[in-house]
Parts: sequence; C-alpha cells; structure tokens
Amino acid sequence: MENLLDPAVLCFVLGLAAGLARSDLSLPRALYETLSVYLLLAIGLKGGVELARSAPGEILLPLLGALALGVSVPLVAYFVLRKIGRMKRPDSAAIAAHYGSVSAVTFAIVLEYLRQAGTPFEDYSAVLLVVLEIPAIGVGILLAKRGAAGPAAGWRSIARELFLGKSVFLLLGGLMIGVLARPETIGTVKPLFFDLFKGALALFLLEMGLVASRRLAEVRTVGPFLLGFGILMPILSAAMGIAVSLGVGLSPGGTTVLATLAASASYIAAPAAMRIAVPEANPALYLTASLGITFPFNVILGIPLYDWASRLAHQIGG
Amino acid sequence: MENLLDPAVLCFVLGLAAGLARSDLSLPRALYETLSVYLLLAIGLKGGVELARSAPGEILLPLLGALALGVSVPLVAYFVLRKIGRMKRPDSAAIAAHYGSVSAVTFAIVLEYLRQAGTPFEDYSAVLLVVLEIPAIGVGILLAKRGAAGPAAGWRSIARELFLGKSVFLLLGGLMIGVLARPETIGTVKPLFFDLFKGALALFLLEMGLVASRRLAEVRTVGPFLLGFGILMPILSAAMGIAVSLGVGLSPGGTTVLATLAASASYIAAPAAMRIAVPEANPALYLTASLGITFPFNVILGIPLYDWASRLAHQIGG
Amino acid sequence: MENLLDPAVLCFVLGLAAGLARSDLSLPRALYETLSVYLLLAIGLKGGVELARSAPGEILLPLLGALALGVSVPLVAYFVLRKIGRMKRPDSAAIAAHYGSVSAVTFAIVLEYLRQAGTPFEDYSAVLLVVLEIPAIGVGILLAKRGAAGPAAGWRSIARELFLGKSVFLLLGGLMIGVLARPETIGTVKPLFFDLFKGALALFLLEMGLVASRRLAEVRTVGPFLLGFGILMPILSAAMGIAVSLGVGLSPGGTTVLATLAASASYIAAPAAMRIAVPEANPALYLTASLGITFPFNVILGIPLYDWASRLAHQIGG
Amino acid sequence: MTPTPLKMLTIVAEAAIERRIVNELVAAGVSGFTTVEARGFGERGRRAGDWDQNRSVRIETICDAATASSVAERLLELWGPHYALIVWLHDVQVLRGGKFGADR
Amino acid sequence: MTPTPLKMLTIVAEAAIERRIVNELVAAGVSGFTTVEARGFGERGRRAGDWDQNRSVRIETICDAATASSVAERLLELWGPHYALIVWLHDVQVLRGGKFGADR
Amino acid sequence: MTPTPLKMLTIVAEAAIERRIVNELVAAGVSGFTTVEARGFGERGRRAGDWDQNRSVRIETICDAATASSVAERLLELWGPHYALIVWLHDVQVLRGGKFGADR
Ligand SMILES: Nc1ncnc2c1ncn2[C@@H]1O[C@H](COP(=O)(O)O)[C@@H](O)[C@H]1O
Ligand SMILES: Nc1ncnc2c1ncn2[C@@H]1O[C@H](COP(=O)(O)O)[C@@H](O)[C@H]1O
Ligand SMILES: Nc1ncnc2c1ncn2[C@@H]1O[C@H](COP(=O)(O)O)[C@@H](O)[C@H]1O
Ligand code: NA
Ligand code: NA
Ligand code: NA
Repeated sequence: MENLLDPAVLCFVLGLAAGLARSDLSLPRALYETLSVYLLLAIGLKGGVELARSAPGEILLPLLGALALGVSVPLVAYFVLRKIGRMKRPDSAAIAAHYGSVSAVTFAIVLEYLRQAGTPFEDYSAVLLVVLEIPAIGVGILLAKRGAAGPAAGWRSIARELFLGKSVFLLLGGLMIGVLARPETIGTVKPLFFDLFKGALALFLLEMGLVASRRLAEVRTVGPFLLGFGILMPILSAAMGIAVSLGVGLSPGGTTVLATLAASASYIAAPAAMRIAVPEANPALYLTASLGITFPFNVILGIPLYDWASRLAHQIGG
Repeated sequence: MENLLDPAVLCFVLGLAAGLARSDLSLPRALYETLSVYLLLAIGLKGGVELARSAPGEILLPLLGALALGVSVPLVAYFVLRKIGRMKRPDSAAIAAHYGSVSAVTFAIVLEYLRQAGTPFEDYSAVLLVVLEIPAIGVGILLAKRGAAGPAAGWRSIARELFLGKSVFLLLGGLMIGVLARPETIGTVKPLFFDLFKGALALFLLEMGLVASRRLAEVRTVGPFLLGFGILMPILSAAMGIAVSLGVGLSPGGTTVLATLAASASYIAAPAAMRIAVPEANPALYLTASLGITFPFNVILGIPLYDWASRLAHQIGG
Repeated sequence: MENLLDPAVLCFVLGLAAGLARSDLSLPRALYETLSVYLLLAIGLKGGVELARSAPGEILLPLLGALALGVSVPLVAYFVLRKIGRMKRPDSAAIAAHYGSVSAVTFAIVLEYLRQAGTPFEDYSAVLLVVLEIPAIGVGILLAKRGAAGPAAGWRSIARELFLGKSVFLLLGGLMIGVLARPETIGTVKPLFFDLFKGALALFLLEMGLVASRRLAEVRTVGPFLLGFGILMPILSAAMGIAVSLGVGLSPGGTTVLATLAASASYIAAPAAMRIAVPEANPALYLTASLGITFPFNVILGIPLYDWASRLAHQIGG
Repeated sequence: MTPTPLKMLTIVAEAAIERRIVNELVAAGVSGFTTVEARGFGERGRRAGDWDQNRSVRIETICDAATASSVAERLLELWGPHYALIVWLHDVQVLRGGKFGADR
Repeated sequence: MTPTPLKMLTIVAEAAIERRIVNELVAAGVSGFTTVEARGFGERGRRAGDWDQNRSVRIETICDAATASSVAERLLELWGPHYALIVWLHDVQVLRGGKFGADR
Repeated sequence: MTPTPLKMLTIVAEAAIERRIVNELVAAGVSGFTTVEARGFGERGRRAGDWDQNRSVRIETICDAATASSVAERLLELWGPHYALIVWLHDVQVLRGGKFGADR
C-alpha cells in the first residue's frame, strides 16, 4: 500500500476522482502535449547519461530478451482475445499491439519507485524501453492483415509514423543527446530535466487521471471480458517478463523494470499507429483497455506487485 | 514601500503597465490555466505538509473564527453596497460574495511576504483559506434570492459547481496529498511544487497584471462608488479579520494571514459560481471591483498595511 | 566542435532533424509563446542583477559603440543586398533591418557558452542587447521608404509596435526588475528564472529547430545568393563587432558577446515591425535568411568562430 | 449521392453556459455538434478569451430546419437576457442525410 | 419570431493585421464579431500557426448586405496586395435582427 | 466587383487523418484551405479534444461546386466508414473569384 502514498500516484488518484465526480477541473491540451514531450525527452536524456556508463557487451543479451518479449507478448494477447474473448480480428490485433508495446510513463514510475526504495537496476534500462516500443506494433499489424493485401495506409507510411512518431523520436533523440553531451554541460540542464522530473510526472499523472477517468467511465460499454483482460493480461505479461529477465541475467531491480515494461500498455505510439494501420479496429476498445484499466492498475497496484514477484523470483532462483 | 521591491510584485506592476500602455504583450490562456492549476495544487500541498505537523485541537477555534468571517464579511459588504452604494440587489449580492470569499493568490503572496520577513504563522493557515472560499458564496446567493424561488440554476448544480470547481477541488486535493504523502516522497516533488513556487507566482502575477489592467481600464464605467468600495472594503474586512484573530488567539503572523484573507476578494470560485447562480448580476461590476481594484491594492499596498496593523494590534492587545 | 556537444545545441539539431525528416513531432504554440516570454524576462532579470553591480560610467563608451553598430550593420547589409544581390529595395531594407537588429536567444547562447568556458564578460552586456534591438529597424524602415511618403502604417504606430512589442518590453521590464529588486528577494525567484534557464533554452531550441527546419526547406526558393548572404553577412558583422569592441575597450569575453550580437539576426522584433512597416517586402525572404540560415549557423558554428576570432584579435591587439 | 438540404445552427456564447447549451442540444435530439474556442466582441463588450471569465465557444450543429429554429428560440429565451449569446442559421447540403436524422 | 436575413462576412487573415481589421470593422459600425485562431494554406504559402509569424485568424461578423460588401472590398483593397487574406460572404438568418442593426 | 458564387466545403474529422485529408484537397487542386482545432460529439461518441486521440480538426475550403462535391464524396468514401468524419457544403460569394480558380 505504500506506493499509494507517493505524491505522483496520489495526483493520479486525484485526477481520476475529479473525472469520475465530473469536476470541471481540466488541464489545457497544450500542457498535456508539453509534458509528454518533456517526459519523453527527459526519460531519453537520463537513460542516455546512464547508458554512457554501461559496457556495450552487457546490453546484448537483455536486448534480445526484450525483443523476444516484444514479439511474444502480443501473440499471447492476440490468442487470448480471439479464442477466449471471441473478439474480432482487427480489434484483437490492435489491442494485442498495445499490450506488446510499452508506456514510457509507466516506465518512469517504476524507475522512481525503485530509486525511492534504493533498489539498483541496470544502467541501460531506457534502451529496453525504446526497443520494446515498436516490434509489437508490427506484430499487431501483421496479425490484423493476415491474408489481406497489406495495411490500409501502406507499410512505408506506417513505418514513418512509427520511427518519426514523437514517442520514439524523442526517446531516441534524448538517448543520443544523453550519450553525446559532455557531462559538464549536462549539468546545466539538470535542474529542468532531472530535478523537476518527478514533479512534472505528478502533474502529468493528474492529467492522465482525468483522461483515464473518461475511459474508465466507458468500461461498461466494453464488457466484462475486456475488464478482466486489462488486469490479468499485464500480470501474465509481467510473469513472462520475469521469466525472460531471469534468463538473460538481470538484477532484481532490472527484473522489476522489464516485468513492468512487459505489463505496461502503450497509449502514445500504439494508438497513433493502429488508428492508421488498422482503421477498422474500434479505438474505444483499445483505449479503454489500455488507458482506462491497465494504466491505473499498473500505477496503483501492478508495480508493487511486479516488484514483489521479481524479488521473490530472484530469491527462489538465486 | 519595501513590498514594491519584491520581484513578484514588480512583475505584477510590469503586467499592469503593459496592459495600460496597450503593449502587444500577451500570455497564452493555456499558461494562465496551467499556472492557476499549479498554484492551487502547490498551495494545497504546502498547506497539507504543514498541516500534518499541527495538533488537531488547536485548529478548531480559528476555524470557527474564519467561518464567522466568511459569513459576516459578505453581510457587511452587502449592507454597504445596498444602503450606501444604492446598487441593485443582484449586483450587491454578487459583489458581496466576492469580498466574503478569498483569493488563493493573495494568500500565497502574504505567506511569501511573511516568510521573507521571517515572521512565523500558524501551520494550518491553508485550512483557513479553504474554509473561507465557500460560505460567502452561499451567503451571496441567499441574499440575491431573498423571497425568490431559488437560484437560477438550482442548488444542486451550484453546490457541484462550488465543491467540484477547480479552485476548491485542487486546494483540498493538494491538502490531502500533503497530509497523506510520506515525507521522504514529498521531497521528490519539492523542486517543482516548492522551490519554483515563488517564480511561478511572479509569472502568474505578470499575467494577472495584464488581466487586471483591462479591468482597471473599465473603472470609469463602474463609477466612483465602486472604486472607493474596492479600496475601503478590504481595509474594513482586514480590521474584522484582525479582531477575530485576536479573539481566537492567532499569532501576529497568523493575524496578518487572516486579515489578508478577509481583505482579499475571490476571482476564481466566486465569479464562476455567481455567473451561474445570479445571472442577472452584471459581471463587469464584480470583476472590475475584485480584479481591477482590490487585487492590485492588496498586492501592492494592502498586505504591508494589514501586517503593520496586525503587529500593532498585538502590541496594544498583548 | 565542442559546442556541438552542448545539450541545448543538440536539442536544436534534434528539432532541425525532426523537421527535415518530416516527423510528426510538434510543440504547441502556447509553449513557444510561454518560453519566449520566459526567456526574454529571464535574460532581462539576469542582466538587471548584473547591471546593478556595474559602474554607470563604464557603460557609456560600449553603448555608443553598440549604437554605431546598430546603424552601420544594416547600412552595409543593405548595400550588399542591393548592389551584389540585386534585390528589390523593400526586400533589401527589410532583410537589412533583421541583420542589424539582434536575437535574444543567440545572446543567451553565447553567454552560456562563455560561462561554460569560464570566460568573464562585462556585467552590463544585456544593456547592449536592448540597445541593439531597435535602431536597425528604424534604419531599415528609412531605407525602404527613401523618397516615399512614410511607412505604410505611420511612424507612431510603428514606434508603438517597437517599444511596446513584447521583445523590448520584456527585456527592459526584466532589466528594471533586476536592478530594482532587493538581492534577498531575487533569490526567491532564482530557481525558476536562473536555475532552469539553460534547460528552458534547450527546450526552446528544440522548437526553434522545428521552425527553422521549415524555413531551411525553403532555401531553394530564395536562391543561392541569400544562402551565401545568410552565412557571410554574420561573419562580416561579427568582424565589425570585434573592431568596435576593441575600440571601446571591451574584454575578450565582451568582444565575443558584441560580435555575436552583431552577427545575430532578429526573429521576433524585426519581423513583427517589418511586416507592418514594409508590407511590400516578402516575409519568406527575411524569415528564411534570418531563421533558416543565420540562426542555425550562429548557434552551431558561428559562436565558437566569433569567440576564437575575438580572442585572436585581443592577442594581436593586446 | 444527391445532397440533402439541412440547416446549420451556429451558437456563439460565453463559456459559462457551454455545458448547459450542449445539454439543450442533446435534449433536442441533434445528431452531433462541433465546438471551437472563440473570442470576440458584442453588445456585452469585449471577450478577449485569455482567462476563464472572458472566453467564448462557437458551437455548430447540423439538423433539420424545425429543430434548428426551435432550439435557437429556446436558447435565446433561456440565456439571451443575461449571457453573451448569439445564434444564427444558414442552409447547408450534406451528403449522407441519414446520419443527421434527415430521413427519419 | 421570423428570422431576419442578413450577411455573414468571414475574413481569414494573417495575425499581423488582426488589430487593424478589427478597427475597420468597428469603424464600419458592425454590432460585433467572433474570432478563432486558424492555420491554413493559400497563395502565400503554408501558415502552420505554430509561431507568431505564421498564425492566422478567422473573423466573422454578421451585418447587413451593404456593409458586408463594402467592408469586404475595403479590406481587400487595403491589405489584399501584401498580406495573406481572403474574405467571403454568405446568407444567414438571425432571430433577433434588432441586435445586428437590421431594423435601424 | 461582382461577387462570384462558389461552394464552401467544410470537413470535421478526427486529427489522425488531417494530413491525408489535406493531401486529397491539394490533389483535387483547391486553391487553399483554413483549419481550426475543434472538439465535439457525433455518432462515434465524444471527442473532448484534450489529448492526441480525441481531438478533431475543422477544415474549410472554397472551390467550385463540382470540385466540392467530388472531394466530399471521395473523403466520405475513403474514411467515412472508419473515422469520425462529417462534411457539408454551402454557397458563398467571394470578391476575387480568380483567386479561387473560378475563372479558369
Ligand atoms: N454581429 C456579430 N457578428 C458575429 N459575432 C457576433 C456579433 N455580435 C456578437 N457576436 C459574438 O457573440 C458574442 C456575444 O455577443 P453579445 O451578447 O452581443 O455580447 C460576442 O462576444 C461575439 O463573439
Ligand atoms: N480556397 C480557400 N479556401 C479556404 N481558405 C483559404 C482558401 N485560400 C486561402 N485560404 C485561407 O486564407 C489564408 C490566406 O490566403 P492567401 O492570401 O491565398 O495565402 C490562407 O492561409 C488560408 O487560411
Ligand atoms: N450534426 C452535427 N452537426 C455538427 N457537427 C457534427 C454533427 N455530427 C457530427 N459532427 C462533428 O463531426 C465529428 C465526427 O462525427 P461522427 O463521425 O458522427 O462521430 C463529431 O465529433 C463532431 O465534431
Ligand atoms: Na507491454
Ligand atoms: Na475576503
Ligand atoms: Na545583428
């Protein structure tokens, strides 16, 4: 329950409450956009600075593990959605892409969680985040189009949407700046990009709470199956993430990170790409599942759970 | 005069000057909205952290005092407006509600003023702010509707407007987060919500200066009575605030705070509620009085005056 | 090449890359406006605090030198554009005004550059920035209107556009606040206006990169002459700036500052004024030259070059 | 497709009554509406749109002529006397009339 | 109420001349106008609306046909040659014509 | 100047397809268009406009009647089935018809 007493998590709960109570609290879209650019860039920057400290060799195996997750999680999700949920193919594929891809904000929260607890984790974690963003989206598109001529908008335009989309572009850009910039000069932007990070995350979570509450309000319309999926799928993905982590030799902290990444569902890159590549999928379904159910679950309960499980797995495994 | 040499107050003067000189300086509304959300939340948070340190018992009496002020100030104001100013009932009631309610920004400025001077004040001050927001608005609506069937929009929809309005919601939400969050984790959002507070206040005051200047430009149209009211009423309210403070045993610093709260006029919660509950009141009147006259007066001259009077009262009383 | 490894410069490059690759990255205009207000005010504030430390006498000569530059640079630019470039009179005059005036952001970057390198510079540098903004715009208008009845919009309305334009107004306002405010109270706004400055500059440069990239994309349409002008003119102006600096006795750091100011081209005050005073000039030309060519050149290569030349000149001269 | 003639009802009002206007539209059974942020000037003075108390919204809804007139009258009756508010109508052609309830 | 037929004059122009356009409208005696932020594309290229120099405004004013035409002509004459600017007219029906000077 | 009668085609669509709509307009040879940010409500639910996935744009373009109809049909055909999208037409008069290709 301690996680609930973190101010950023409390801000999220406040936003949820405001939305559910139909308060007239609203934040300007310009703030939403600004904070999301800021957070992506800052996550990249921090990740880049840490990456510069790590040895190139040690990244390879975890990277391959992340890639394997990025492909297998959406396949499992698709199977569950089609066979158990009996959902339509495009909807299943689009939702699967969301759950295979990742949420940068959830990543930021788990890192803060570990820092707070004093748990160390691998320096190259941000690379795992970047690597996990895209593959699942490709898998989702392939699943949607099986047998069809190709994605509605052409592969080229989808690839551009992905690699030039703000999410990947800013994370990668930030990473590169973090790696390239000399340490002395990084210090000059530290007050904005590092010291304010947690506060900005809290403010963003307030806004996310408002957005999520509107999605949550639609849960009735999407049916009980998707509600269950939105909670059980991340737990399943986290378990897969823990298994892979043990396999590639991550530390307990790193295991929590990879489990949380696997459990998180994308709400920036995947919705944008799916809307264009699989227009026949109903956005209400994937947005409600990803943002209305899984995101709140992960932020409030999931992360502590995955951390507990990761540590347990290491105790048993070690 | 020293107050005038504070950078935040100077920013307000700069904004006023820009507006009066009809400079093309303008700040985006998204910034106005963002800063007002930020300030309300930060005031709440800080207040909550301080509140957590204070003993529950000591709050009771000052709270009752604040409530008494919140009811009596609008009654006095209404009397003055009706009998001396000969203004229409709805206008008088709406203006009275503004002067009985409070301005969170003015509250923030007086706290910075006291901190700068090293004057201590009660830990639970933010609770007084929250408690003073609403009663006067209720009083104002009752005054406007005396004998009538009820407020234009129904009591329920007005209550929701008030308690779920962004002003009360964020202050209360911030307070609760400040009380609930563990001290270690509050530290992580300190750079944004505490360290930047005064600078953000300065930027907000720049914008308020621009908004106030447009209101000030309308002073001619509202007549000399309202101009006088906008300066003398806050002084009268401050005197009432000082009397109550002595009665409930506040420190000199706390007295300055309560006097300033009494003297301040609302420009977020009250205008929103009055526009809906008393549509026949002319907004030009209450906005010009509250924002064009009283707010600048309090920021520039009022606060030092109330502080001086509070200390004097304590010397005489003590 | 070291300058390229500064995070703010790298952010600019990232923005340029995003724009040229046609990424869907975009920042809200409200952020652009907010950051430009913030930067102008912060530059003024910092400048004012430093100015308060300098002796009034020592400013006079450098001030006159700056004025001379502000008049002579646009004359030289106009001559080049008319005689060598064979451009139309209004276009030449408008472009000349841009190159005679200055860019506050370029100024901020050169100051950070010098601070990073530990090179001292004169305390009153911000005054030179303010003084250089306007004269060249006046010269440009006169050049455009030679023989004509007067500027399209009347001198009065142009003067108001200039002195009440946000650029001059905020710089001057900030300067005055910085000079007037008591040092203890300036400390309270330091976290926002001083500590965050470099980070905010980096974020602004990301956005400027996006804007510049669109201008850069138009370079084909403006022809090779303007491309050459956009690179060679700032070098020529910087040389003039160095000569004047030696004449008025600036330090090596101060010489770099004045050279960079001379080399920088305005993109806030001048475009706004020229659009109104010389409507027949084609904005695509001056915006592309100033923002698409000269600004990136100065940020990436120009500043290190001017610094090197300034130090060389002092070694030879000294 | 032959275009179906319908009415566009446009409303410019102060933001304070946006929610209530929308409720009226929904109650009148319109099939949808589109809102943009606005500022402006009118009988009740300048609305500069730079803070809560002086911003406006511009709402437009396509519906049949009868609904358009009756909603317009009702809005003016309810809020015309006390709020910054104007409404106007004009003719439009839509391509899929069914969507707007034209063939109900 | 029988609706009064009037003209809607809509102006899309670069933001640099907004203040001056508004002055012309006021000088022509219109009863009000509504402004929204816009971006777009035309003869003078793309106006992406993301910084001061490339944003546009869309201003609409309801007035009688004669005023609408004469203002439109005047704006095009004054700023058509040098600024991004288009104007168009269309017929509208308003419910309280008096407010727009229709029965002056 | 005698005003030239032309058509205004207005499109309200979810932001995800803005770029592609604009490409269609350009391909159809319109002389320009004007875009504003919008939110709203329709068949496909509420679009509150407060984050990427639920904002809309309102695009208007003046062109001849034939172009207006054919573009409208094409947009509805391409994206009507899967995206939040409505289009409508109305008559406008412009003062410098040549600019809009009216006398081509
Ligand atoms: N003649 C008009 N043409 C266009 N918009 C108008 C006109 N009159 C008023 N408005 C708009 O309607 C709002 C309210 O009008 P009013 O109630 O007259 O103050 C104004 O703020 C304008 O945005
Ligand atoms: N055919 C058109 N339809 C709608 N808006 C247009 C059209 N042509 C131009 N515009 C708008 O008017 C602005 C100025 O047009 P222009 O002077 O042709 O560049 C453009 O940026 C567009 O916003
Ligand atoms: N009847 C209508 N009148 C005006 N705008 C509408 C109407 N119906 C839909 N819209 C707008 O078009 C968008 C997409 O409509 P839809 O595809 O029906 O959800 C909505 O979000 C509204 O902004
Ligand atoms: Na995932
Ligand atoms: Na009060
Ligand atoms: Na220059």
